[in-house]
Amino acid sequence: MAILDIKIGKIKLKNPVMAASGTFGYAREFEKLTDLSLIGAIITKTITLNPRQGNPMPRICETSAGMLNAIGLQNEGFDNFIKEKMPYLSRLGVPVIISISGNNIDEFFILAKRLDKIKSIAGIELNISCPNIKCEGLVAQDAKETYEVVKAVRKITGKTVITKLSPNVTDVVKIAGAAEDAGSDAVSLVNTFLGMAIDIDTRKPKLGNITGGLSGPCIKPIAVRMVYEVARNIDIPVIGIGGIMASDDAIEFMLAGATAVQIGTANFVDPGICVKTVRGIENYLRKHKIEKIEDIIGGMEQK
Amino acid sequence: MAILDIKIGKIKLKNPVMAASGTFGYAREFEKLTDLSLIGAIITKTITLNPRQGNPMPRICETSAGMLNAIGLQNEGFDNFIKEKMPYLSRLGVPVIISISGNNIDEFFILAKRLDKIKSIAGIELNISCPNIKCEGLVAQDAKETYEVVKAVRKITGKTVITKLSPNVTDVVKIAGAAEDAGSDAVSLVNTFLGMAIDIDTRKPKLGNITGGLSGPCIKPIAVRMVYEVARNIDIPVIGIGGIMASDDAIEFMLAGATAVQIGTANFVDPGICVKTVRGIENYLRKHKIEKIEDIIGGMEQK
Amino acid sequence: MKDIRAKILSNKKTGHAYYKMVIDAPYIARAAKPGQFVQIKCGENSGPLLRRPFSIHKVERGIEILYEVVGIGTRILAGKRQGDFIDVLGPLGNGFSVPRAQGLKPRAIIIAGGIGAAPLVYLAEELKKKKIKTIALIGAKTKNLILCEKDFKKAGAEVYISTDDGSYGCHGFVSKLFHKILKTSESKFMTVVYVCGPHGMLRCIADICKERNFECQLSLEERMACGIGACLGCVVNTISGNKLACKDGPVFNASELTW
Amino acid sequence: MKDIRAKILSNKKTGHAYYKMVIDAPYIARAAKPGQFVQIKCGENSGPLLRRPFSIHKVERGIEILYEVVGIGTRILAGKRQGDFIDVLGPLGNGFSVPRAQGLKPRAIIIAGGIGAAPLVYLAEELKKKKIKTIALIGAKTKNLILCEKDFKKAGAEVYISTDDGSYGCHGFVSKLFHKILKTSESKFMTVVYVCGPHGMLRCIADICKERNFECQLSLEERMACGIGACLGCVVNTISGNKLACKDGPVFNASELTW
Ligand SMILES: Cc1cc2nc3c(=O)[nH]c(=O)nc-3n(C[C@H](O)[C@H](O)[C@H](O)COP(=O)(O)OP(=O)(O)OC[C@H]3O[C@@H](n4cnc5c(N)ncnc54)[C@H](O)[C@@H]3O)c2cc1C
Ligand SMILES: Cc1cc2nc3c(=O)[nH]c(=O)nc-3n(C[C@H](O)[C@H](O)[C@H](O)COP(=O)(O)OP(=O)(O)OC[C@H]3O[C@@H](n4cnc5c(N)ncnc54)[C@H](O)[C@@H]3O)c2cc1C
Ligand SMILES: Cc1cc2nc3c(=O)[nH]c(=O)nc-3n(C[C@H](O)[C@H](O)[C@H](O)COP(=O)(O)O)c2cc1C
Ligand SMILES: Cc1cc2nc3c(=O)[nH]c(=O)nc-3n(C[C@H](O)[C@H](O)[C@H](O)COP(=O)(O)O)c2cc1C
Ligand code: FES
Ligand code: FES
Repeated sequence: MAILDIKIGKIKLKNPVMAASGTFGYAREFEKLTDLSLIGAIITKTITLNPRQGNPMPRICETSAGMLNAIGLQNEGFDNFIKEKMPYLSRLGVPVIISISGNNIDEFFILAKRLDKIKSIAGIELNISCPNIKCEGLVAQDAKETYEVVKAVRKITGKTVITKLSPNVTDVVKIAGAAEDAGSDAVSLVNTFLGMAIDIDTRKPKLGNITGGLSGPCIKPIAVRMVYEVARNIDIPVIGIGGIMASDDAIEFMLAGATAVQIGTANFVDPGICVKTVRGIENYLRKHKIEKIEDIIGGMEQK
Repeated sequence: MAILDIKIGKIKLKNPVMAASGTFGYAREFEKLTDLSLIGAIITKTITLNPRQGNPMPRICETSAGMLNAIGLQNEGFDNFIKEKMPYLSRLGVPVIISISGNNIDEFFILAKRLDKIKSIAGIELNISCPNIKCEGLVAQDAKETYEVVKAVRKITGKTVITKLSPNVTDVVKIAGAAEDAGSDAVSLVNTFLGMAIDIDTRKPKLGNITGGLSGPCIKPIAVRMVYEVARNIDIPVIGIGGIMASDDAIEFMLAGATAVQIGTANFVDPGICVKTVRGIENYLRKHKIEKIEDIIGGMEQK
Repeated sequence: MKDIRAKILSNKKTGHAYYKMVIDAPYIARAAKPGQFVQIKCGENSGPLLRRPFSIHKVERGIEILYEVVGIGTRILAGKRQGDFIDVLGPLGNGFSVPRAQGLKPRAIIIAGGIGAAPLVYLAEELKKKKIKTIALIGAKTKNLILCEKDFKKAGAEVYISTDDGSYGCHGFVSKLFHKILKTSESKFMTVVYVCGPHGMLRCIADICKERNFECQLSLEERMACGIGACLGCVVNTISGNKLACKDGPVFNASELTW
Repeated sequence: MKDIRAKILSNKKTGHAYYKMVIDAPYIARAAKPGQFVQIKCGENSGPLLRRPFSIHKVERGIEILYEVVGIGTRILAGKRQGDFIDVLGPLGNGFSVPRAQGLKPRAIIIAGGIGAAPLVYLAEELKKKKIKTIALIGAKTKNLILCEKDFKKAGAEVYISTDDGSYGCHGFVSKLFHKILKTSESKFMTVVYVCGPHGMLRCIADICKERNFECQLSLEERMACGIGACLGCVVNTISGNKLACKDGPVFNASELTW
């Protein structure tokens, strides 16, 4: 049997497949549909300090080989999350990584500080890249801001910190470098691409928020390229995200340099996809007689 | 009959549908397959001052609802272009726009200067955004460089100048603004997104050049959003490009703010698509009782 | 709730513009309640990315869905053949709640607009089992779009029809028919109204129910991605805040909604 | 060259792993030459984005293609039924050139590896019409993958078989068979070799032809987007620079190639 475990910061994962934030709810939604204990790690829907109502409907629309979403980080806020979701998550026996976002550095800091005290949390993912909140640019579009947010969180917590990057940038390597410099244990990329769609008959935008985030197989080639660029230029682990629909896609990201992957949109199409992906990776390793998953990380051969 | 004509700089187009550079060869390749005279304008494959061999094979690979290409601007160079392609193009009776690229400002300048003298050329498109040539970043990823290239070309020619923008940027509005400030008559966007794909069995990149440009329906939502942003923020016409497969897509770009559109990848799938798109737009205008195509430009209704 | 790779037992055009598919999914058939739905993957390697939601129309040999071809997903579905396999996730959502007698005897009025008939036939069958007197009002644009008249009759309901163009039954919207029925029918019952159809119709029926103080359960259609409460894409505004059409619905009590 | 929406006259599995499709495209049938190909849109609203290239295998009732299911496009194609319509663009490319007598009488040796037989049957038929003596060597991995034996015989060719596993005909690669044939057969002819198959085989045959001073025409398969010389995606390196497989090929003279 191939060895599938990997390490991200202090977190030991039994396999490199994680469920991506915002696409796996708070895990419980999937309990009847898959064996949660077989997933490498679960990243919960991004929470904020205070509850957020999210964006007006419609919030989703399908596009060619993808979907746009403009959920707008709807969530119950930190306190309710701890009360209502944490007890279940604590019992799962799988590393649980809490995704957080804030309107400013302070909010990130406060959230991280509070999460730091909760033993059953394996790590924190900093969502500085959600395109669905109205403000001037994203933190992850600016190296300095990225550095500052990560630094503030790093100061307050010894837990594993993953910084989630936006693909809506000229040079993702620069932003990844800023996260690394500020002490992030890993970077995950990509979050969604800012996109939009218009109904030509009603002339109205297909999303209530006008713009939204594009995800799904359509974005995979860009995401793989970004992971490839980042992995060659920083020393902390890279977690690949974007359009993974099957184990082949996960392996592609790992060959490009990802230490682990996250599956997003595909969870909507097949609630068992995370576990299937783990099995598919196992089969691939067996077929190619590779002993450790580590051996394929960054294993693309330049010809 | 609806009025379809529009104007881009000094060029009068009988309809807003153009064939995009690099996807329509030098038009002759399509002569038996479609009525070239019905197309709004034709943009020829980007030429450079000197001949270019282009990139190693493989140069194309299909992705979900898209394709990657790494042609690498293969072309015969300016002199051969004038000798071998221009005579045919001159006879077409359709506005012909010559796409040019250079390794530095000088090359753009020289090419523009030479093209300026050729009467039968309607305009020049500056390809400062091809991701398939090896150098440190693209001109179109930097507002200052964009300004300088456009300015140099603007100085030497009175012909209509269109600046073709890259989507691989944090803030496309800024680059569009630089092109406008430098005197560009219009901007066209988007060129392809930098992407890549790996064959997981051979572990080799699917493209000889490793990375390539992503095009096709998969990129449309991002392209529409960029056109929307740019059109609201600059005063020169915007030409929408990216994943147009049918007239509905062209109309979507126009509602988002495009004055005209270019069709790329779809020409490979259906060599008659440009003409079909013109007809489809006509039908839409008729169905919605719109008299002039101009009335739909930027016509998206915010709800 | 399970995700099942199920065999298609039949898939046939029914009436003028609709299709009926019978799917061999015994688990879902056993677990289902009227008003619940399934998420179906319409394409295999190609086709749309997301699943499509369809109400459970009947539970017999397997589960049945009744659908209209409106886009790419339903077009691919219509092309499926007996013996093909599809992925079906369900049963999902809350479903209708059947009235329980409290003082007055309960009476159900079912109101179906167009394809909105789909979930209501299963409900009518359930009401029959519970021996609840049921009236079914079926509305559509024109005669050949009237759906499930026989099915409702078979389920023991008293059936009334209306068409927008008057080609069959009452002339006008089904809400007009509803008014008419209320005028003529006795009111010694505790009436519960069940309605599914276009948005405008739902509002109209809900308003009438409010006036009359009838409980009104409506089945809403929102764009869905996951169908299981994970994506937060299908939000419905209610007096107690955001609810999810897929998980808290698709059936809502009209009095909850802020529209 | 035309883009035609054509009816499928038949689409059947042939032998162990291949399919044969007959397409009603009289214009292409009339205009075609052996070695040319067509670009087929495999999916309609869904399916792969780009067309897929297929050699013209025969020209009879319509045009025939012979294909192997290797991925999404060919899988969708295999699911098409008689009466369905598909978009076919062709004929494309240059095609083989038939030898003309110069001094010595011409003789053709056709060498087909696996699915490489597809374009060569049409060629054999043409050679028959031109009354050119033809030998056909067919190679495959194993017996049930040997293609078109009957077709080549019907076209009057002298047929020899080889299989990698020796399950039928000569044991070994078709290049070994080629060597053998050359040893036994007379050489009073001007020999032209036509070959289509996997890359390694093409090189091997080309080398043998070079030694013997035979003209060798090979049909190359490159990834294609447009098929008409517009995208520059299908470049082949030749002694006279970049050429296009779709427009200048797919048939190249081995002596032109720089490999
Ligand atoms: C809980 C629920 C139960 C449903 N039950 C049924 C049913 O029993 N029978 C049936 O025919 N349909 C039902 N629908 C609607 C059905 O899901 C849509 O018609 C289907 O998703 C359209 O898919 P498509 O790919 O064919 O269309 P698309 O190509 O996705 O869209 C075509 C058009 O269909 C409409 N549409 C698409 N999705 C929805 C949606 N979720 N809700 C409303 N309109 C939509 C839009 O106007 C769109 O422009 C139900 C929807 C929900 C949410
Ligand atoms: C001029 C020409 C003529 C051809 N004639 C025939 C023919 O008569 N019969 C036939 O069965 N096939 C023929 N091919 C190959 C055929 O085009 C491919 O098998 C087909 O495009 C695969 O499409 P797919 O979507 O099924 O596979 P994909 O899902 O696109 O790919 C599956 C695998 O097929 C292989 N492949 C895909 N495209 C090509 C290609 N263009 N060339 C070589 N390998 C490819 C790759 O190894 C890939 O990994 C020809 C190719 C060319 C260029
Ligand atoms: C409906 C939806 C909601 C999402 N919500 C979040 C979120 O709350 N926080 C976050 O970091 N990413 C969120 N994402 C982004 C995903 O985690 C992921 O980065 C992205 O979808 C790309 O991966 P995919 O192509 O596999 O979906 C969301 C994505 C979708 C589709
Ligand atoms: C094979 C190929 C070659 C291209 N060559 C060029 C080029 O030479 N110059 C250029 O400006 N754009 C080139 N493009 C980009 C297209 O003009 C267009 O901007 C892009 O493909 C997006 O549009 P689409 O999605 O409609 O294809 C090329 C695109 C493809 C697919
Ligand atoms: S459809 Fe995903 S939460 Fe309702
Ligand atoms: S396939 Fe486009 S040039 Fe040959």
